[in-house]
Amino acid sequence: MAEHTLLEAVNLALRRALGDDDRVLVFGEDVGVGGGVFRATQGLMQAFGPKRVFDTPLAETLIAGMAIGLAAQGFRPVAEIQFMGFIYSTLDQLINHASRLRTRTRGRLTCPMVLRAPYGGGVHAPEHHSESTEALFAHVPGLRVVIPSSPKMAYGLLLSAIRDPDPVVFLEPKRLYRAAKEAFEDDGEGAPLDRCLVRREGNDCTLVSWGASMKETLAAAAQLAEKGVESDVIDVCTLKPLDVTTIVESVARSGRLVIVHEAARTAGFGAEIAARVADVGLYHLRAPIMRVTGYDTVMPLSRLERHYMPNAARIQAAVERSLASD
Amino acid sequence: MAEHTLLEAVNLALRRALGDDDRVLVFGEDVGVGGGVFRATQGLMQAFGPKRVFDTPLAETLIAGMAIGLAAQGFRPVAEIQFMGFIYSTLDQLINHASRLRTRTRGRLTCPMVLRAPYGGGVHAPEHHSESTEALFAHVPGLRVVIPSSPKMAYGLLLSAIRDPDPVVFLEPKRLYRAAKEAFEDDGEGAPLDRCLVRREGNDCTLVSWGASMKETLAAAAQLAEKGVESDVIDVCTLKPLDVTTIVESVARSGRLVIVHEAARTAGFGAEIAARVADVGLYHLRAPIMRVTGYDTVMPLSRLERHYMPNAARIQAAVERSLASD
Amino acid sequence: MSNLDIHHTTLLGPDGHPLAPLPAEFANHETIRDLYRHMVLARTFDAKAVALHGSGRLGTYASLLGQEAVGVGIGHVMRPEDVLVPSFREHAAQLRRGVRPEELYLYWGGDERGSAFAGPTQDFPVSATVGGHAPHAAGVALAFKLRGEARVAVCVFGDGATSKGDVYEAMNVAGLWQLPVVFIVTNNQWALSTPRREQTAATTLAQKAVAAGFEGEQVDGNDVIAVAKVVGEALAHARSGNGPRLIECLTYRLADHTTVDDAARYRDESEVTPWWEKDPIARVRLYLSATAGWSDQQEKALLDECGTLIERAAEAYLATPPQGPEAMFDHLYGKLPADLAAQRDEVVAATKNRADG
Amino acid sequence: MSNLDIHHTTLLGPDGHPLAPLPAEFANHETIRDLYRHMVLARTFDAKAVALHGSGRLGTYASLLGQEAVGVGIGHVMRPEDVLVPSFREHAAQLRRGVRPEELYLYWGGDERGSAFAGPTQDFPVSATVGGHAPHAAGVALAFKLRGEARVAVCVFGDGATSKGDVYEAMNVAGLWQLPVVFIVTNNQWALSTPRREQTAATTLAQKAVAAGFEGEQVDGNDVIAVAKVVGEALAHARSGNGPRLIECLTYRLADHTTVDDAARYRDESEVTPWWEKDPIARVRLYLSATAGWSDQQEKALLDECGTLIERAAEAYLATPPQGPEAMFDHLYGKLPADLAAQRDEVVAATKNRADG
Ligand SMILES: Cc1ncc(C[n+]2csc(CCOP(=O)(O)OP(=O)(O)O)c2C)c(N)n1
Ligand SMILES: Cc1ncc(C[n+]2csc(CCOP(=O)(O)OP(=O)(O)O)c2C)c(N)n1
Ligand SMILES: [Mg+2]
Ligand SMILES: [Mg+2]
Repeated sequence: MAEHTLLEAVNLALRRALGDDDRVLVFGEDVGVGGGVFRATQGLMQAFGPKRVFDTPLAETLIAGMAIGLAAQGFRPVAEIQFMGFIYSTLDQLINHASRLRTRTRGRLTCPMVLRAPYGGGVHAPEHHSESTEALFAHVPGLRVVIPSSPKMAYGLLLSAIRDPDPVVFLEPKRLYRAAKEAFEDDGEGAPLDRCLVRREGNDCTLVSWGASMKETLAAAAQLAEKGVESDVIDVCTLKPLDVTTIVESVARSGRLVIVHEAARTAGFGAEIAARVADVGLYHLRAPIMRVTGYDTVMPLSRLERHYMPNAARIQAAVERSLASD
Repeated sequence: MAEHTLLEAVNLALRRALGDDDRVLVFGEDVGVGGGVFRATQGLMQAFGPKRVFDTPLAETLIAGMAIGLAAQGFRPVAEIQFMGFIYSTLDQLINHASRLRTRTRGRLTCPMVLRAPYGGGVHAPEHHSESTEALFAHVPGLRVVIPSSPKMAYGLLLSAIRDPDPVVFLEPKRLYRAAKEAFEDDGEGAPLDRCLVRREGNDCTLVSWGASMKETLAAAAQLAEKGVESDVIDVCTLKPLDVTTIVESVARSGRLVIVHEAARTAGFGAEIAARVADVGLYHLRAPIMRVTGYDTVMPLSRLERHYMPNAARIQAAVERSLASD
Repeated sequence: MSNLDIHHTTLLGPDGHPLAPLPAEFANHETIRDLYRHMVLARTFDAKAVALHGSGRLGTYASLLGQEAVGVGIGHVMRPEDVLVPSFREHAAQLRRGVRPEELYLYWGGDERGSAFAGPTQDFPVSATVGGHAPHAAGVALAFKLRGEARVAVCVFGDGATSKGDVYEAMNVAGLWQLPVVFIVTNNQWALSTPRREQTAATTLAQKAVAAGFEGEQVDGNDVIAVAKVVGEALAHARSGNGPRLIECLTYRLADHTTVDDAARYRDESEVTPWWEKDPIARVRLYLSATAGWSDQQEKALLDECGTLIERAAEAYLATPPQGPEAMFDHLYGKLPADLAAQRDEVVAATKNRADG
Repeated sequence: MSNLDIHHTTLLGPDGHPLAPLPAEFANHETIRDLYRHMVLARTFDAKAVALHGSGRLGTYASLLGQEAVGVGIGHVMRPEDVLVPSFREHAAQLRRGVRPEELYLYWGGDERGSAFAGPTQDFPVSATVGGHAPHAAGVALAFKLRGEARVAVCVFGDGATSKGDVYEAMNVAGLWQLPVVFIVTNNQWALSTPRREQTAATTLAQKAVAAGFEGEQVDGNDVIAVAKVVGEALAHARSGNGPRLIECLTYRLADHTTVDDAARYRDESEVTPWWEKDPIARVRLYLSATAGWSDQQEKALLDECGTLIERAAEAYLATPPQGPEAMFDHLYGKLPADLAAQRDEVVAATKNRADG
């Protein structure tokens, strides 16, 4: 079984989807000859030709809107936005059109499209290239929001996203693109789009995170384990729909919840998880729900970005505060 | 002291701001001769001339972006987006530019602009004219998000928003535009942009809402009072920054929190309030935090919209469930 | 750059006299009667919609009074397999394409089922967001091109929409890839309260195509024959792989912007009156009277027929029971996620309570 | 529409020979030497930036190699009170406007203070979002117009940016209101890996202005004198209230897209080589040698001067201690909201812990 990086996993999944299903199209800025700024689409145009994999003009609203037209016509567009910082001009198309084409037409027209974008900080990228704004998309009824944090998950989740009959925003943590390799079979197996993944088990605390900050969360859990504190580490994977059951079951055992994300805290997706647990899981809680997140500031340029992002030390400190409360 | 509707209050505040400060400009689609689709800017062009109050081409991205240029040049643009459903194409400008011009230039350039938009359902408006997506803006560092729910508040908050040195998204609950009159002095007095307003007092439960759903929330509180249940009703007013202190103080007394908003539930701003209370106020809670909200569906067209929006009965039922838990 | 040369077409003058011999395909009376009938039907539909709104039985409605020729002309030359991607004021084109009047009433009456067209099943629903649909049309056209189908997407929007960046982006890509799409501007001189001259300094809206590298032209939008001819040529051009065109139809919004607007606030009646003299329906009636002996009796029969058809549609609309509130969830996703099933139950319970209470 | 006539200007040929007598204001050697000096300075700045990145001391950087004439030409004719609204590759214009090289290094080195220009205090920071700055320029120009100031906003963007709707919207309003703004396309033939021909079917980018109702023209973007002349005329035109212009500067990106790009993946070296023969700097040196006896000694002195200046700037940059992490909050709002003060304390505490630990 070969080992792959998360980036290679994305490429493999796209390749598999293109090969399996003629309706799949891959397009965006510089995804063709260029193979994508991160090389996620490397070689695909060469393999499947410029009718299946192609560059668009530099126009994000168009990319999203054109995907809607293609999807309504039965294609399975997988469009790339080069960086999440440039995705905002697609929001009108996502909110007003993609997410509701099925609803508006009572299923007469549907919108099976995927919008991929790398997101998150930590790679010393230029201005506007490091943000995490997944919460915006998670608020939009009719969308799915999927974020992998490991190569195998990226492969399986992306395949499922492409096969899903509805619009999916698929966010790729660019810091993890080449961070680690994982062995998995390129077998075309999709992963469920509605289930959290338990990445580590322990009864003392529940740690919940996704995407870019999973690495720090797992590191914190490992460091805590050395001190005898065993944590469940739950990878949310699909923010929308949210599998709250897995989270609440864990909190029922641990009584403690620490949520970690790189995005700004206020109205970040951690708030939704906290709110659900404070409703259906309140009586399990033995300590306040803590959030370890980016601050409510503009993501700083690269010199300060490490101070912005949650790290293992901040996560550990939160768990320790949680354990100290009762 | 004259009585005014919320709509008139907006008009009065704009008029006052235009009169007080030459730097204030009012523009948007159809705000000039047309006086705005709801008549919020009625008479302003006539009073202040077409250099101060003017129509733009039909282009929302432009409206927001042009406001940034004007603001950086020392003007105080107050731009109107005709309906919130058409605000999404301004998000790129708001997130990538308006909210961070000050940060990016270390205060060399600033962005004292206001983006006004009517929002919310309940007026049987056409498609795309009834949404509530305030949470999207509340997630953006560097912005302020302000939502009045009474004429007097609209007047004071809008004046403060215009005078504020930073970008403010000012959302007007269109269902309340003409719903009620309130007496207040047109005295140019601003209201604080960082404080919740307690609209009713009671120790049995804390009800928190804002804008469009305040009316139902107050109605529910009144009905509950007839049954002997006395509630604090807190009007958030400024979602960003959030005055969590007032909310937590109330929950400390009542032990119960019911949050009401018209927006879709998941990742709505109610989640943030719940999350904060589940952190700093957890030990006060005697019952799960409940959210009475719009559903995570596309806002239905007018025939079904009343089923979508929170009403007094649903709010009451939530309070009763809260009281029944312990 | 100064000698920009935008072609303009009028075939039938306001007085019903052809300005030149009509093209062969319009030289037979059958065709003209058909165009006439659809314009009368659209106007009847429109008047009824306004009336329904007036009596509180329809939501806010955007009247197409005076613009019937644009939609009927388009619908006449489109093939069933083409796809219409319309703005919110193109009822005439929709009706001509086979959308049922009761479906349109349902939509404007606030019921999603109105966009579940039984007729042209691949046509897009109206775009209530100005211009947001233009990129969809590019996508649809790209689908046709990729599959090698001889089909065309037709995207219709207003003069106001030409100020929007998404419309520009869609036109640009259509030019670049020579997509089979025809862009049609219904220039009715107003975008709500904003007159055409306050949208752009471009002398014509047709020349917006220059930025996208293809041809634009103008047509008398109150001349259904001219519209049909010019749009028909653009369709043929696009269908045979020669790429997009932009057609500016010069017409006038005789009505208020919508049924909740009062145009008297911002425009003078004196501007409106002359446009009544260019009425797209009257000129065809004059032509038919003069050339085909169209009689008062035939006229009455047609009005009756359309009236009956529209009354029936209105009745069917009014008799349609609303969807149950759980319908909010019915077509949200292909398969409803688990946490939404719970919300669905909430809605059902809340409704039961209400019904019980 | 076929006879669209886009004006093109070259004054100084690639071999350094004027193609016609130079306009009066460029007939003196002082001016040409000044233009030359600023181009050499820009190239020196650029090479150092690339080197700093190479040694891990600067972030991802967008080189302007080959495009020096555009920025220097613009900067030369702008007045101090005008406002530059640049893209991310207009270092030459920024430097010529008085932004200090160490400020630019700071910015590209990941420090916000780099955009707190001491020089042109009203100029905009670079726009890392392609095209997003065009509406700002319209706003700035509107501010000038409303105040009756004889100032001009200059908005510079790339060929790729011309595909974006926000750029179109800004041009459209500028034409409509005759705003004092000059739009400049640095057409360097590439947008990352996408060649100019894959952005649009428009024969020229200058003709994008037709959609907005004003004039566009082309200029040899490797001819600093031509750029200065044509932009200068546009500035004068705008300054006297005659509205905007669009100027397409034809040049070439000799470098990779950025220091993390490898252009060899998508473009052939054989395309690049001929453009070296059109080097904007070489042609002015040839001109100065031929007409003003520019000597090797003068050349060396200039290179030394620029080298020293840039070395000092780099040293100043490298010696700048980072802001404290709490700086994230320093300019977030005019007055920091209470709940953010708590977050600020968190950051400070977390840093202390780290320092202690
Ligand atoms: C993006 C967007 N902005 C604003 C509106 C509000 N609005 C509805 S129709 C209209 C005017 C449209 O004018 P035009 O494009 O000429 O079409 P017409 O109404 O004349 O058919 C406006 C501003 C909208 N629906 N969508
Ligand atoms: C809105 C937006 N989309 C995508 C990007 C990523 N990106 C950065 S530069 C670039 C190409 C820009 O090309 P052009 O406008 O010609 O400018 P040049 O790089 O040639 O100076 C792209 C796609 C971006 N920065 N902003
Ligand atoms: Mg119009
Ligand atoms: Mg370029």
